[in-house]
Amino acid sequence: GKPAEVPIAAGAGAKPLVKVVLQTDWFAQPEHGGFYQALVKGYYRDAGLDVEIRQGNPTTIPAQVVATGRAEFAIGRSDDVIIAASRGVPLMMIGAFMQRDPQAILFHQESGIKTFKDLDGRNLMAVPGSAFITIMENTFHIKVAVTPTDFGMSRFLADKNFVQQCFLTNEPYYVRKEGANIGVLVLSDSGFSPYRVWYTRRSFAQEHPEVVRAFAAATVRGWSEYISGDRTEANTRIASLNPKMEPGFMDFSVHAMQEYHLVTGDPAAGDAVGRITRERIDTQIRQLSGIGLLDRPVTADEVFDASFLAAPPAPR
Amino acid sequence: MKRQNAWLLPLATGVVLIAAWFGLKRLFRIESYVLPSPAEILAAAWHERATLLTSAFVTGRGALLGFLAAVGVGFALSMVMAFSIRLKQSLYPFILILQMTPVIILAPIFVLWLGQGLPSIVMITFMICFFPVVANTTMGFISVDRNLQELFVMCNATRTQEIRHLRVPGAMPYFLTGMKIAGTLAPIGAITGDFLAGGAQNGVGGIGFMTITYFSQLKIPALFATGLVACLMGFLFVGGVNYLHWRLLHRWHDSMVRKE
Amino acid sequence: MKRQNAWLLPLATGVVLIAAWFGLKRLFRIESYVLPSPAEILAAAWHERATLLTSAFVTGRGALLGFLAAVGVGFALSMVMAFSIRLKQSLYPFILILQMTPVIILAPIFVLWLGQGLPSIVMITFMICFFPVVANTTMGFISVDRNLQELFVMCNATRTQEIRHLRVPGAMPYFLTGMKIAGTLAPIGAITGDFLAGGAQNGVGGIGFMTITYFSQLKIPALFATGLVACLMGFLFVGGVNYLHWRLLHRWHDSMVRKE
Amino acid sequence: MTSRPIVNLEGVGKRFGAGAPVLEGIELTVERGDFVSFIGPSGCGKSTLLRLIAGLTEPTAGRIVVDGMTPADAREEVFLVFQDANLLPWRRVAENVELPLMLRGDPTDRRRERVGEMLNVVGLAEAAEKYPWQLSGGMKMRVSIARALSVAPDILLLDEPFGALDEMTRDRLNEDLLTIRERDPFTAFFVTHSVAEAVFLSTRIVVLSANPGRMHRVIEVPFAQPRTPELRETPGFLSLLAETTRELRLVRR
Amino acid sequence: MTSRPIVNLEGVGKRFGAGAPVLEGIELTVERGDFVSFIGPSGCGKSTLLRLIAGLTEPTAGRIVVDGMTPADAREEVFLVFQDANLLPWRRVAENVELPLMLRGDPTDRRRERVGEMLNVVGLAEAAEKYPWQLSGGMKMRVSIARALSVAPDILLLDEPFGALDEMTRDRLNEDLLTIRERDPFTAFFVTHSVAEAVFLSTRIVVLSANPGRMHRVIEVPFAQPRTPELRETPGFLSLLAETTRELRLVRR
Ligand SMILES: Nc1ncnc2c1ncn2[C@@H]1O[C@H](COP(=O)(O)OP(=O)(O)OP(=O)(O)O)[C@@H](O)[C@H]1O
Ligand SMILES: Nc1ncnc2c1ncn2[C@@H]1O[C@H](COP(=O)(O)OP(=O)(O)OP(=O)(O)O)[C@@H](O)[C@H]1O
Ligand SMILES: [Mg+2]
Ligand SMILES: [Mg+2]
Repeated sequence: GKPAEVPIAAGAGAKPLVKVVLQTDWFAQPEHGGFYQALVKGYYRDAGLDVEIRQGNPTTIPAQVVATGRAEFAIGRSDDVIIAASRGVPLMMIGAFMQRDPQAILFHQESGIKTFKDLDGRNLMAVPGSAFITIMENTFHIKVAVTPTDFGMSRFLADKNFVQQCFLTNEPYYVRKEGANIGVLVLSDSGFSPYRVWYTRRSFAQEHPEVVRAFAAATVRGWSEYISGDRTEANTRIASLNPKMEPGFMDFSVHAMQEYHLVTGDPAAGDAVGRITRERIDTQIRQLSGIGLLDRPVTADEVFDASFLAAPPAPR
Repeated sequence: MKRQNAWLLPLATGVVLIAAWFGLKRLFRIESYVLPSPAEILAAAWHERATLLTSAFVTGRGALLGFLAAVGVGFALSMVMAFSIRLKQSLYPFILILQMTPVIILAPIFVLWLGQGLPSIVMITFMICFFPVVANTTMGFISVDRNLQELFVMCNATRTQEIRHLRVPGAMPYFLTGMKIAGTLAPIGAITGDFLAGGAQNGVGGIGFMTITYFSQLKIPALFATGLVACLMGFLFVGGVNYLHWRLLHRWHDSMVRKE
Repeated sequence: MKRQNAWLLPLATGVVLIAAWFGLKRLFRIESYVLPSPAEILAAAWHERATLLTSAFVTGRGALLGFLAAVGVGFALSMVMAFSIRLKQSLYPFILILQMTPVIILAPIFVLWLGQGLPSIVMITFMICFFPVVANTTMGFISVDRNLQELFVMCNATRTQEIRHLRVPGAMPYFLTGMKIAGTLAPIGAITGDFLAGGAQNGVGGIGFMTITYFSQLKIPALFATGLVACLMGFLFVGGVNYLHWRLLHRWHDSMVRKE
Repeated sequence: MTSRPIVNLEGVGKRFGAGAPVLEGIELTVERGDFVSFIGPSGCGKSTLLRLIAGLTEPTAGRIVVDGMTPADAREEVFLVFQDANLLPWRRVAENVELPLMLRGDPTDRRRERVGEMLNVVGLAEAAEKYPWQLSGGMKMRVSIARALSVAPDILLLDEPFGALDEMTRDRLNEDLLTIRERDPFTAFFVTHSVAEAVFLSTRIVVLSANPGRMHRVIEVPFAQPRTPELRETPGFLSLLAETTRELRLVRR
Repeated sequence: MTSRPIVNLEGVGKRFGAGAPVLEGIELTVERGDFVSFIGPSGCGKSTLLRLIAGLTEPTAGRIVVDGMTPADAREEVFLVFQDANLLPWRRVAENVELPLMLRGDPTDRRRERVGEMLNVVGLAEAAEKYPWQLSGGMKMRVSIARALSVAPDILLLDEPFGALDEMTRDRLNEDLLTIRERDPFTAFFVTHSVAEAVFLSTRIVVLSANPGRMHRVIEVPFAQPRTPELRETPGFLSLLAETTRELRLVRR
């Protein structure tokens, strides 16, 4: 590639900022909190970056947006990046802002569901085509019938036997408020545990490694602080962007991220904010390939490069 | 105008458009995960043929039933409203409200009442298709020739007779146009129904289900292939309506009769 | 038929329907998170009035622009196709394909090319609205009275003159019907656009955005309030078209002229 | 004998909306079996008068009584041959003739028979299966006449029924009309531009003046019934023809 | 002088689709300035013949030459008064009359003037602002006549233009037609059911027989031009009238 024409130097205050766009996968929400923290606290600016966070919506395909150069970074699940890579979309994961995916399965206690096995033969409202469903079916030798998600909860409330996909950080808040006695099965316990990552297109990583590195450092700092420090400013920004974001709800979301260690993972097992391990990526590739979702074989090196991430902060 | 041109010309335009498609793709280096080439779409359609066929069947059933319901109920509603201006004034605003309320708001209610699957899908298809039929047929009913209306008054025709023998045949050109619009909307409606109220057995649901599946799996050529299937289905409906148009009007209506 | 009935009757029916609504809710013990009562919806609408007003403005703009584009481009396309049967045979199938491809498949492309927000929303609204205009106007153009057509031949009228002075005025009743359908679809189109290509600026999105938001917050009465806003918006469009219908046709067309 | 008049017009006037009056002060008492012709300049209100008697429009002044009822109530006894053929474009010739019989619920057999008979009278038996757009102007009017005759109404209103026909067809239909009248007697209101036709057919001729349409003169036609083609050659006929023509000339504006 | 005939029909025949022939073996040579009337029974093909000359339909046998061209090419010189008024329902009376002038691009002033003039001729100056549905049958036909006259074509085809008019209006329009012809000479093809009208106006009368329409006889009308109303009372006129009527009676099927 050609040499970087963008003047980059982390912390080079005098130089003009480098403009980058981060495409998210949904409207602004606490699940994006670390990025907003880095933004509002000026960590990106300090790193020489002028970051624009662009909100996604239900039909945004962030991978497309990044691959076609309309954004430099995007966020999503690691399995989606692997799948995209197998379809010829040249993406590169840089870091994981969530060690564990917040997706879970939501049910009423009255339904008698205790474990994944109890889902056998049930209807599950989820995003059709989600890899986790097939993998879960294979792992537990069960079969579920998928109903496309309508992003709502009315049907759940009206039917004690209704089972639906949820975000630990989201739906439980609302259905509890309506008095539902619910239970959740966390997906990362199902044997398939993707990361939530930020990624860029491979060529950008090659041509502007400094930008990628600078962005990674600021992002990790933002997330670390968001999850355990003072997040007021970031939350104010998020609330200003998305009218859904009421204080009570945001507190719930953050609390859920903390309770389930979504961002930090299990430090005892070596997890840390931002960290991606080859081992887990390899496992995911194997699992995805096992259910035939990969058009062509993918190697871990194609899809992630841990070298942009500074050494993770020592676990506290 | 020779008969064969009916096939040749769209074919020629099609070739031009597809060439332009390829050209654009090359020129702007549009990647296949954004806009696949026609060849890739066909290849994907072929590769997924088993799935697409099954889902086309599932969705086609919903589309057909919803279409028939829309045409039937729409026509009947228009007829009821043709009976009296009071009935019309009372009903029309509520028909408009039904049409104009986004279906996503009503879908959970349908699913709750009708259950998930076919009945709800048919209902959603119906909701999406029926208004063009009502709007057109109603316009046809009120556009009836005043002189012929006087003839029916002269014959002491009852309102029912007037509607049956004057307004219904007179409104046919309008009705058929509404039906054609409904025909193009029916597959879209059923696909929306798949989204909102469908389900899948063994990973295969309707076309709408497969659309989200391919979407979420970034199988873009296959995604476009579902569009192709939707179009083919729509063409069947439009073809059916065109045939009906010909059957019903070719003997007398200005849109068909070739005066020498 | 007295003038006041135009208001009284729908009002009366409305009261009946709302009573039935309350009754059903009571009878089947339908929870408000499935079907709220009209009172709850109005209360929610009032509570959220600031948000709804802003989002109605955002969506209304998209709906209006998309509607105008659909009417303009739809009419123009039909006119182009009226010029020659060859043109029509070449274009119509592709118009059908555009109409019948589910918009969700094309939406990502629009967003990619036009960017997120107004342009894409207008484009999506246009896609959803334009076909009824084309289908109706085209039918109007081919339904022209053959005798009048002969008059124009006799006058050595050019094709352009024939279209301008014979087909366009003759097709008005059809065109207006297509426009009315497009009018009811425009808010739905813009709301779909909000879903597929919209976003929130400074915390306020369009009606479609608020629909997803309320839906995902289980604020069901507020959800229905967005439906209410959509309906009100649609009524504005339909009212506009009805006024146009009256303006253009009341002097001569059978649908309006009251023969004594 | 003080038989009740079958049609009575008392000071009838008509204006459309806020326009100038079209008809004014029409006074007419018609007995059962009368054959009343209206002649007058184009646009003087003849068609409007027939439409008033048929109850297709309401007078804005005066009163119309038909067989003791309002025109609207009496419509079962009345049929109108419209000035335009007024055929349903989607029905074949025979089906168009059949329409009023079907609407009043006659059994299919009787209908078919009657339709065939009447198509014969107007000379269109061979065109029974054609659609209106395949007919000549005169043929369309003949279909319309056959339609009215098939109804056999008590009161037949004819609005220039023979205007689009050649003199021969016209004369024959004039005679057919009289023949039919002997079998099924009906009271006729007849608009025509042919004075000869009016004199030949009528028991009374009303000459209308224009702007607004007023009754200029009523001419009694004294010839005996039944009338035969030979009547046309008699001096009495010719002199009444001349007189009527003279009256008509007087009303030209 | 061997002037080229303005219209020449050579063995012209016409059938619609696979139906029986409507016209057969029509041979006619018409010089500039001729006034040719067609009379014949209803449905014999008179309107079809005019539509053939106007180039609105093609003959299925023979050849038609109009001013050395095909009828379609000669259309600029021709105008047709249709058997129905054929008015655009969304245009007012004056706008309907103006239509052909507007379509051929006459300047607005000239158009307005001409329209006013012709509406005066047909006696409809006061109805200029009305819509067709507000007119009586005869008024509609007069609008159609005014429209054709305003064009001032070289060849004017008239399909029963006066059928819906009373005798007085009709006679006056007959005379107006002759007056206009003296100012703007045109060749006329005229379909009528009034033999008197045909004899009064024509230089030649073609009597057609029916099923299929064939030329039964061509009667030359020898009266001098310009013709005056007094002609109607002359013995020569009356005897030609009688003769033509006789011929017409012969062709009744
Ligand atoms: N478009 C058509 N298709 C089929 N047949 C037709 C068509 N037009 C006319 N005919 C037939 O051709 C014959 C002649 O019609 P035409 O209108 O020329 O008669 P005409 O002499 O003008 O009669 P009239 O005096 O009643 O107007 C009729 O028998 C009619 O049925
Ligand atoms: N619906 C209407 N609205 C307004 N004016 C009308 C309407 N119908 C008829 N008129 C007017 O009423 C007058 C009489 O019309 P009518 O049709 O009765 O005349 P008519 O005597 O039958 O003439 P014709 O011999 O030409 O048929 C005309 O001046 C006409 O313009
Ligand atoms: Mg009249
Ligand atoms: Mg004719």
